[in-house]
Amino acid sequence: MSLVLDCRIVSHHKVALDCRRLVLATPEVAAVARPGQFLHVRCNGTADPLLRRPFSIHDVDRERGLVTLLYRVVGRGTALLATRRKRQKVNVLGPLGRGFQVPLECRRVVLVGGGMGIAPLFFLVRELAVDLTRAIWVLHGARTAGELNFVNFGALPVHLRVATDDGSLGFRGSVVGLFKELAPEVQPDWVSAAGPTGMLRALGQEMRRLGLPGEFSLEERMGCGIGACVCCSCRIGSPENWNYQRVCADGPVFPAGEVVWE
Amino acid sequence: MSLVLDCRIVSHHKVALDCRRLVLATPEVAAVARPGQFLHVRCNGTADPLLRRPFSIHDVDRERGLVTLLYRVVGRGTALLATRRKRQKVNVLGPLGRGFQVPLECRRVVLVGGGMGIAPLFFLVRELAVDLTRAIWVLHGARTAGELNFVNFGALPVHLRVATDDGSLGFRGSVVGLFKELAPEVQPDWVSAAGPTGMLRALGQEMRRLGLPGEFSLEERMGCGIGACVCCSCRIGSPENWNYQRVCADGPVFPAGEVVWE
Amino acid sequence: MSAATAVEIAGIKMKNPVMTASGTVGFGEEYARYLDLSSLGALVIKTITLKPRAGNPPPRIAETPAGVLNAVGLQNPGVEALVREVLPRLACYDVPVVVSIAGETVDEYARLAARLDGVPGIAALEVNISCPNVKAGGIAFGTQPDMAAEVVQDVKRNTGLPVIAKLSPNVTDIRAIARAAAGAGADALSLINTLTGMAIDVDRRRPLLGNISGGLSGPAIRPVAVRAVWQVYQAVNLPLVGMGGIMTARDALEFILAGARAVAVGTANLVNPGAAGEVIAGLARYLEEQGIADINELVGAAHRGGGGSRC
Amino acid sequence: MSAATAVEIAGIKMKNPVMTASGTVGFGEEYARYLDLSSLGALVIKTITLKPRAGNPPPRIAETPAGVLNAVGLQNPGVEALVREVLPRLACYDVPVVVSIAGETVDEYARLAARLDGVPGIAALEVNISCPNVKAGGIAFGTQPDMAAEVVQDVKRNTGLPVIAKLSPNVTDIRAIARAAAGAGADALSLINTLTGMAIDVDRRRPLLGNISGGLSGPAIRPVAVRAVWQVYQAVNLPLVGMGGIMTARDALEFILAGARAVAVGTANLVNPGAAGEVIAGLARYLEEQGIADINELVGAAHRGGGGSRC
Ligand SMILES: Cc1cc2nc3c(=O)[nH]c(=O)nc-3n(C[C@H](O)[C@H](O)[C@H](O)COP(=O)(O)OP(=O)(O)OC[C@H]3O[C@@H](n4cnc5c(N)ncnc54)[C@H](O)[C@@H]3O)c2cc1C
Ligand SMILES: Cc1cc2nc3c(=O)[nH]c(=O)nc-3n(C[C@H](O)[C@H](O)[C@H](O)COP(=O)(O)OP(=O)(O)OC[C@H]3O[C@@H](n4cnc5c(N)ncnc54)[C@H](O)[C@@H]3O)c2cc1C
Ligand SMILES: Cc1cc2nc3c(=O)[nH]c(=O)nc-3n(C[C@H](O)[C@H](O)[C@H](O)COP(=O)(O)O)c2cc1C
Ligand SMILES: Cc1cc2nc3c(=O)[nH]c(=O)nc-3n(C[C@H](O)[C@H](O)[C@H](O)COP(=O)(O)O)c2cc1C
Ligand code: FES
Ligand code: FES
Repeated sequence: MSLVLDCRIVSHHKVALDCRRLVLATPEVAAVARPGQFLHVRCNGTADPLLRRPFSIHDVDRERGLVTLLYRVVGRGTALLATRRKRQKVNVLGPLGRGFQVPLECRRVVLVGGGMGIAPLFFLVRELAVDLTRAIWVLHGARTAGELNFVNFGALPVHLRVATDDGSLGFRGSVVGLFKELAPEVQPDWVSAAGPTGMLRALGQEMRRLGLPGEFSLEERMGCGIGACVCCSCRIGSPENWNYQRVCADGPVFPAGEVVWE
Repeated sequence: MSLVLDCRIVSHHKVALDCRRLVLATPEVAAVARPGQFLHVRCNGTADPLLRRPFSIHDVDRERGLVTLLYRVVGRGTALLATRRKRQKVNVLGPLGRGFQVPLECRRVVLVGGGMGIAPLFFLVRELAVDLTRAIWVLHGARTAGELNFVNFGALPVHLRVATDDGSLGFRGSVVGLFKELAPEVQPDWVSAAGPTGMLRALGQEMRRLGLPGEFSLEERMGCGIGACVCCSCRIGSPENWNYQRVCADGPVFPAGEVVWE
Repeated sequence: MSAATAVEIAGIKMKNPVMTASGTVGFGEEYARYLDLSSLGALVIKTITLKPRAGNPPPRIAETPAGVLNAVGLQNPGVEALVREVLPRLACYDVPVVVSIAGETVDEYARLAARLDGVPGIAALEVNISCPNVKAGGIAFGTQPDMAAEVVQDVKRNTGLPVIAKLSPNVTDIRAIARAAAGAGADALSLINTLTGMAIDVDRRRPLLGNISGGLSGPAIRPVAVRAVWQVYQAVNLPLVGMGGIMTARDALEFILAGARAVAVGTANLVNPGAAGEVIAGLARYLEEQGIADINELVGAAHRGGGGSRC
Repeated sequence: MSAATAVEIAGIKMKNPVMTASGTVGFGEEYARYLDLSSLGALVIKTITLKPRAGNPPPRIAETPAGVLNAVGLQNPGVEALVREVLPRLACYDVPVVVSIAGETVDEYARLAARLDGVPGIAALEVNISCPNVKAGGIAFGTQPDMAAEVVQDVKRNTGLPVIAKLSPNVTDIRAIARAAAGAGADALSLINTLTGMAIDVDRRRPLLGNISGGLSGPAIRPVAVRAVWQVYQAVNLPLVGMGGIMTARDALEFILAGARAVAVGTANLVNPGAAGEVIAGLARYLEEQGIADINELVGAAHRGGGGSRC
């Protein structure tokens, strides 16, 4: 079940250069949202920009009926969203999409987030961490240290490792490089990842090499967000035999081994 | 000289149902603006709505560098403008146009404002009232009493008369009806007026009948506001021999006797 | 209220003049949770072809000022899947279902019409002769009067259903195409389909869409669409379905006053899945406020200089 | 910086590729206080006709989503006033002046060209064959290849000045018109003029514009304009001036990458009288940031798949 709702802004803060954390009061969404799902957000009410913008659900507070988004200001839509203030309303559609599905039998789970890909992984960690017998690693990559410090995994029972392109914090290099370094030691049996296409593609190659199963959250430009317009296609299957599936409705999370890169 | 400026909002208040008073900090405009001139205002920064909106200058505080607009929320542009808050900026172009020009020798001046037509007349009163030997009447018409009380002529040496369509305050009927009633007693030698087309047309007829000179502030949909696109045409001359003139640059104030109604 | 809004197009009795524009609500079901499908005047489902089509490579959609470029490429499961799976499911809604068809040859159109003839649950066929993404020998059927007429004629020959021809705005004179379609027996005309457009991704220095060009829709094209309805209303004596950038009841009224007997909501569905319902409610409210007993009185009223006065 | 942005169109040497679009800055002077006219690549002034024209009844402008409809009706003081009053005053700016001309018959175009031949202070003629508001026998010259060719040919015969033909987007195939104009000797092509559109005033139940229909411009039409430039770039080997909804340097780059050697800023001037200057500055900044020595390298680059990589 998903809804179109005018949600009150509970808080809206800059958490890093260009990054905002937006907390919305929406008990309806909070009650049913699953990690990996997204909200389709109207950034303002005019015809320009016209389309909604998809953002992963970053966190949910079921008791207080709150849903948090974490987003980077990259273009016009997000710039307009960033001007919205506490107590104003934002129109959202959601929760949408098919989220992460970490198999119960997997006990050593690695979550890999590149850049804003970390947003949905936080909510996923919260859900996975309910089962304390599972070991969880979070690998978070960013260009530089300043882009890492706004997601606070501190209170959660996870092993957090960070990578920065400029080496200003943690591993110097890409988060896939970090994954390669850690994999032999960690011996994961499942990988859930979100981030830029280039990162996911490289991670997929590495996972294939290691014979590791997992799932990727994909991004594509969207129209409706609800599966009707077939604008958000990605190729799913094998390189020889794939078909177009809808990121918004069949995904955004797909089995890692079935994503066929363009 | 007119300018394109980002002006800080000093205050922005609802003064009646649907009416707002917007005070902008703009010493550059305040220094040179004349009654009857207007500002061409961008209501928001996106492409929808695209065009600027013209608003008469309602008041000027030269010392503090402030310019006041008085506007009614009628459509999308004004609705968006109404959402702007104190300390935000509004982009304006102006002051534009040729304002009122009450001849010095006219000593009994009647100003007639229909609806929001009162906006520029306030600034005109301020200017005229500097010469205390001149007698000034202001006739203000509106649909109902609630639409009258937001312009405070109290401190100014004018004779204020009001008309309401519903008779809830002052004369019952149109402001032109009020004018007809008062004219014999007042014996004006000049009329400056602003308001809806229908009102100006009727007033013009009455003035012609009485052989009274004067001037009207016209409204037309505008593009550039600076005289280049020739989109804001009105007919000026005589019914037999008129040409198109530009409301924004040749007006908005034209000799009453030369306005040819479509 | 509902009586006042009822209209009839090509023999299809509709509760109100509001249809969905083909391709923007899929086969309707995804929208059922946001919109009471039975409240629609008619449901026009996405264009179907003889064989399943995979569609174009992504990106398939780009946002432009007050508009959207799409290059879906008529992805659809083919007519057999439609008949087998989709239509039976739609039967549970109390709404006329209009099936949009397209082919790469005249023969494909004719075969589609024949295949759908007699299939239960279809109120009419909409013949999509205008989709800019289908390269049938290079130019679209809908851009040449003779080709447009041929398609419509062959579809008519192969079906007992009412036939609505959907026109393309990418032509020098849309009246000529309208006359050709009318002459070939079309029972109604839909206008307009998308304008051909494109966007360049400045960062990549490449066309943004996977298909290079796409179809422009949304509020940006409304003035072009209203003009097309206005012109065609004067040129042919057929009921018109107007569409192009309708977001609100007021937008719909522009089309109705210009001569459209019905309207379709397209891109607005992508922005607001309840849009069509809001347009329906808004039209009913307008009739009530204005004291108009029958919406048909408004059809083409702007040509007659009727109502309101210039002030 | 200025060297990097210099381009040449039809023999006109321009400091940068940014021109004004005809009709949107009048004869330039009203803009002189907001914009350093000498900083422009070229100043294209409003279309001039043989005799003065009074133009259309108001309203002449309507706002549409991300766009503007105008129906000015080519109001202008006529060619004699241009030569006598306007051109001498423009001589004090260091900018190539392009004079746009239009007529109701081929002969009028020819006579305008002859009259302007040898007049000092003119860098080129732009032949407006596409204005949708001029009803020359009902259809616009720019919608028929043969008529377009005839006009261009007769203008060329009567002038030594470079001739830029300005194309209309209201056609089935703009490449055909472009080829016709090129064949007739045009030295460059401007594209696009406005799309024909209209708006209905729902309150009055009448067309909003005094002229009923008008020309649609602004960001709304940019995708149509970029597509036109892309198509014509592949079809003819002439320098192109791209326009339609350019508000920023990034918009201008879309046109340049699609194949335009120069661009024109139109409706943006109405919104922001400094717009052209901002586009010029933005292009220079882009070249610097990207380390591009010559803007000509970018012309049509999106066809070559050059620069940037898909990621
Ligand atoms: C399922 C999903 C989840 C996402 N979650 C997040 C998140 O949690 N935090 C976050 O910061 N970003 C997230 N994104 C990316 C986010 O949607 C874009 O950054 C945003 O749409 C950019 O809008 P804009 O107007 O600022 O940029 P513009 O570049 O001006 O947008 C122009 C158009 O491109 C589209 N677009 C731009 N970037 C992307 C992108 N990466 N993916 C899809 N469409 C894009 C926009 O939606 C719009 O239609 C997610 C994307 C998807 C598909
Ligand atoms: C010289 C001049 C001075 C004005 N001064 C004032 C003033 O002091 N206070 C005030 O409340 N209003 C004033 N107006 C009217 C004001 O410009 C319009 O009310 C406003 O533009 C409406 O914008 P909107 O987007 O809310 O309405 P919409 O109806 O959504 O506007 C759509 C389009 O119509 C145009 N438009 C709508 N109404 C008018 C109108 N009456 N005249 C010209 N164009 C119009 C808009 O500019 C816009 O292009 C003045 C108009 C002119 C020409
Ligand atoms: C995503 C999308 C897909 C479309 N698919 C089709 C289609 O399959 N068949 C068709 O005839 N029109 C299709 N159209 C065109 C619409 O039906 C409609 O004619 C056009 O978009 C103008 O209306 P609008 O501005 O309200 O969207 C599509 C439009 C969009 C935006
Ligand atoms: C108010 C206005 C007046 C115009 N007048 C002319 C004209 O006289 N001659 C002409 O060739 N084009 C004229 N145009 C069209 C523009 O030159 C330009 O081709 C078109 O508007 C597209 O560019 P834009 O979207 O940047 O405005 C006019 C456009 C506008 C908005
Ligand atoms: S965005 Fe419409 S199907 Fe995914
Ligand atoms: S608005 Fe452009 S000339 Fe008046």
